[in-house]
Amino acid sequence: MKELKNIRDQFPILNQKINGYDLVYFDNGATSQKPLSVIESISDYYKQSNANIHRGVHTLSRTATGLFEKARKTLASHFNVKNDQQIIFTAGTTDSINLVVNGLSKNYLKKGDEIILSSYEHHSNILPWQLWAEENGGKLKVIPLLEDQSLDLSKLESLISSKTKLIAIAHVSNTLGVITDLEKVNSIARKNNIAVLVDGAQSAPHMAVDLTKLNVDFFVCSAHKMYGPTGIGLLYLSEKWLKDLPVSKPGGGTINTVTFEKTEYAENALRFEPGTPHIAGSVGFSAAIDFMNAVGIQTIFDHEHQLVQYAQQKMSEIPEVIIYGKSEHKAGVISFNIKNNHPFDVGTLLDKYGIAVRTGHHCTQPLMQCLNIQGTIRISFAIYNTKEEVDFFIEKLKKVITMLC
Amino acid sequence: MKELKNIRDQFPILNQKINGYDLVYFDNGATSQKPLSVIESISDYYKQSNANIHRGVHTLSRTATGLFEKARKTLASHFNVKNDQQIIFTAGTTDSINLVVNGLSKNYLKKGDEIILSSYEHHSNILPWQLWAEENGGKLKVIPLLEDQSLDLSKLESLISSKTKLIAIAHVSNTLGVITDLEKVNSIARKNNIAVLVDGAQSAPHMAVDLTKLNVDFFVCSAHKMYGPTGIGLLYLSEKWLKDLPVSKPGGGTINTVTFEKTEYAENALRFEPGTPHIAGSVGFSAAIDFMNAVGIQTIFDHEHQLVQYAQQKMSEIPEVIIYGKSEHKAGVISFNIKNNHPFDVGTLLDKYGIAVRTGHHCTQPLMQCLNIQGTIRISFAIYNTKEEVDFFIEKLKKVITMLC
Amino acid sequence: MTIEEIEKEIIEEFEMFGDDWEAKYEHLIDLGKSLPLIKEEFKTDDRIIKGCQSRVWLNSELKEGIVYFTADADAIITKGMVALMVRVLSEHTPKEIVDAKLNFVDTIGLKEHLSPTRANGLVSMINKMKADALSFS
Amino acid sequence: MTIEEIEKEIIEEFEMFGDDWEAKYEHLIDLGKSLPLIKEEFKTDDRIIKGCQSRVWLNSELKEGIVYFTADADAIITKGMVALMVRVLSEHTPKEIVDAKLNFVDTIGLKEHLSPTRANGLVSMINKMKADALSFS
Ligand SMILES: Cc1ncc(COP(=O)(O)O)c(C=O)c1O
Ligand SMILES: Cc1ncc(COP(=O)(O)O)c(C=O)c1O
Repeated sequence: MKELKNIRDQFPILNQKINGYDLVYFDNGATSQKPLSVIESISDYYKQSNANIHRGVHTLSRTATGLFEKARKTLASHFNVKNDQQIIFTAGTTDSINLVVNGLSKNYLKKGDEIILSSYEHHSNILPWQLWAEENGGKLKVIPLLEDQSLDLSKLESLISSKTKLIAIAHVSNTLGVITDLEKVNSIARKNNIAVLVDGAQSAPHMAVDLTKLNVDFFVCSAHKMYGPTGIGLLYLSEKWLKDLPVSKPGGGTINTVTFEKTEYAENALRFEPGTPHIAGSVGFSAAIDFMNAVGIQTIFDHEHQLVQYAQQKMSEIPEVIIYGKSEHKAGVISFNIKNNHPFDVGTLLDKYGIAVRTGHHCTQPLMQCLNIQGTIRISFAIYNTKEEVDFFIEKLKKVITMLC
Repeated sequence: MKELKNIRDQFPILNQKINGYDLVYFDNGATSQKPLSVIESISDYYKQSNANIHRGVHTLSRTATGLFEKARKTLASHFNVKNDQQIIFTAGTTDSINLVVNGLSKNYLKKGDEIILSSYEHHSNILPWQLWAEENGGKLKVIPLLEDQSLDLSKLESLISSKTKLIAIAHVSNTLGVITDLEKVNSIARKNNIAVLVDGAQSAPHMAVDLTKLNVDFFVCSAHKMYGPTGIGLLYLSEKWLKDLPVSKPGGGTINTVTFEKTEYAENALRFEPGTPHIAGSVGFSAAIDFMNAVGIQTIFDHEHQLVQYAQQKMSEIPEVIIYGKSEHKAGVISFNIKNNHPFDVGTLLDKYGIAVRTGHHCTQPLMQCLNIQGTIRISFAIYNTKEEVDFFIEKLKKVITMLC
Repeated sequence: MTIEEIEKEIIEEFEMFGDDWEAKYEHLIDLGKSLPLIKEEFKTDDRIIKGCQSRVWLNSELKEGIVYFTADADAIITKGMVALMVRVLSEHTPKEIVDAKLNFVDTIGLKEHLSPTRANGLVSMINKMKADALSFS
Repeated sequence: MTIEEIEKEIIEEFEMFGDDWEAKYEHLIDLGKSLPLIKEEFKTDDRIIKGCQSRVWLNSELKEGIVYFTADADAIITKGMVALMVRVLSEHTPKEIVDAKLNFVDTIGLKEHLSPTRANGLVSMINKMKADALSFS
């Protein structure tokens, strides 16, 4: 691992004061900051290589096409996917999920079919399924939580019926940090011949994901949470779905031939990438993956894990603090509340000390309803966060508690 | 207008050699180059202000939200739209059109309904309608071309039946540069109570567009063709459709409240912007609009118009050249062929001289079928192109013709 | 007292804290902790003003040409701000309320709470107070 | 001649032009202009190799252990390249064809035409030639 000091130097945004205090950025679950290598890969793209891709005969267009397709290869190899055409560029996790739902609703999902979700899904992995269900007489079922706010997978089999077509599940809960036992979910799904979509928005930034080993049908994530740019994400399709998923969002570039009467779609990833793609975004995404690998994914995971352990230990010594998601098996996220206080107040005061946290329902309102709370305060880590930042946070959290209580 | 030399200085990419020649970038219809102000607005965003937007209590998140909403206001004012909530950020023109089709197909478009397109539509404004028609028993009708390859709008009324629900039409043909008489189209549509979607991908970069005056239902365009970044575009909704268009792509951020049973969607633009938006893209788009306005939209139009007139004049003196789209009323595009030659060969050889042109069907295969050709060579201009570049192009075009013929 | 006089009073009250924002916020929190500003029976869903995160309840009444506001919020800092707003705007005529500039928020250094990108219901509350006043006039 | 010997011959042929790419392309165009390389009856849709822009037709036959290619293209530069490929690869054994490195394309300075991001059908053609050879072996 590069020295941490060294790593922080690569994130210019961290070097700023908020209300007179050094910025402590603990809102990485919402979006991570970007290293210089990513920022510069984008500027360089626009300064040297920008052109529209595919079908271009001129040099710049070939260069840009090459960069875009190289980004696809970088992602394929990062996630251990053999055929790079299984990697589709989208606008982000939410966009990817919608593309899957719209595609599946053409043939695969039928009236009366059932989808299983978990209690801690993000709205982006609920609403598209809910809309499908409402419009097509489908049904959503929900895997309940255990006492420690991890999923009660012992209930999964009993939720499955002959109508169950798909399990859509977060790899890591964005609110709790809890890691889903995907091996178990997937083996149950395989046995029952049910497709699995994994929402990797919160796993891909923090841990190694081997998609060949995982062997699920769909995997989605967003670059902006992985040290990469906004406006770009990934949809991984299994070999089967690369062939079988119908096009639901057509446009320029997705086709072999078009007449006003009839269209023949392309066979590869292109059929799912209509219009001019976010080329600069693909270049930045690729640079972000390179950054993560240069640091080492395991190093990132271990570092964040240590910060979580450390912070959670310190926080549990404060009597007013309630921590949610106490499972041992979790990624770099801690959600908590201060007894009898509104998360918004805590967040507002922490911001005064330059500490950026997220407060509210974190786009997981159904989870909030399960926990019977309005919201939480969430801190979430990235590779550039430090033990000293946690110490400062703990000190100020205590101060905030005296102010509020 | 700033001096042209001065303007070129703002586009670092133009200052490069291709195969030993100065780059002549005549592929602006595919995507334009980006001025430094746009490139730097994006880097600055990532270096100073990056955070996820909406609902954030911390300072950075407020800054980022402010930038995103300011971009929306910039676009609203640029297109003379009163309520900035009518401006929806999407991933681009193609994405915008798909959002409209998917929304309309929920209630507005019914089995047996008819959509009218023009002969020169881009695939992105054909395929989504075609897919809807195929799946829902709808029908597409096509406005034919006149001898001069402008639209035969005298036929429009006869295409309209009681089943006609929408006219989807390009403001400017990307292949021919021909400008559609939208006033005429729109007045016929209004009279018959038919909705109008205008594909402005090729008008917004070149001419002033007043959406209040235009008074259509939907208008779409892409930042990357307007000196802005990739991965972001615009969907304008009339006041009526801002209220009435159903959400077809839900996700985080689009809602007021969610339970597993039922969702209440937000009332404003947010309902159409699921997930984390392309925040950096919105900042760059806004900077691109500022650039265009600093130069002056009319200045851009006039400059490109002069280049078209000049180039067309010179080209018509070459006997082997066939020009398509001879209408007087056109924006900065010329499509042509060399008699008995494949466009690909011409493009390949021009590239050897550093001249970037586009060749092929330009995602308008049905138009190619109308014209009974395989493809064309297309040159398309931006504000930074010069008369000297046109001269160089003409000289090399003649050389290429001798090589090929 | 006129609206401007009350604003002046609040400005002086906050000036005592000088640059000490912690003290300022403690004061704001104390204001928020003062008894609920609205009758429990008025804390109904139709009186909620939805912000992104904290909820505000507002009740507006007109008696003999004078508007009376009572309000509450579930986040204490928002509630402190709400208390200030009620103190400033309540018991004035509709016209006075509609015309109020509310510059004091800026002066006492709490301006961020009035930014439309702030995740609370305060901006909506002020809009609602003015709209209600307008509807009475 | 072996594949490598033909490649060497082509390299020498192009070396004559030195750095003069215009002359090189004129030669390529001349090669392309030579008579159609495929019988008209073979120019059927199922023999088309689709590139993004220019179309290539390929016919492969095996006679007594030797593969014979004939081909055509609708763009003249592509056709010139196709002519070179046929000259190099035709009339060899399946194994020789599958093993061919085709380094000459690089050496004569036409490498860009073999880039997979190039908008022509040439890369697909070479893949098809090798696949057909493999299927014969
Ligand atoms: C007329 C027209 N419509 C639609 C598009 C598609 O735009 P985008 O690729 O940015 O989605 C284009 C761009 O090629 C165009 O020229
Ligand atoms: C678990 C999870 N799923 C989905 C999303 C949505 O991702 P995006 O906003 O990038 O589309 C998020 C991000 O907030 C998330 O944490």
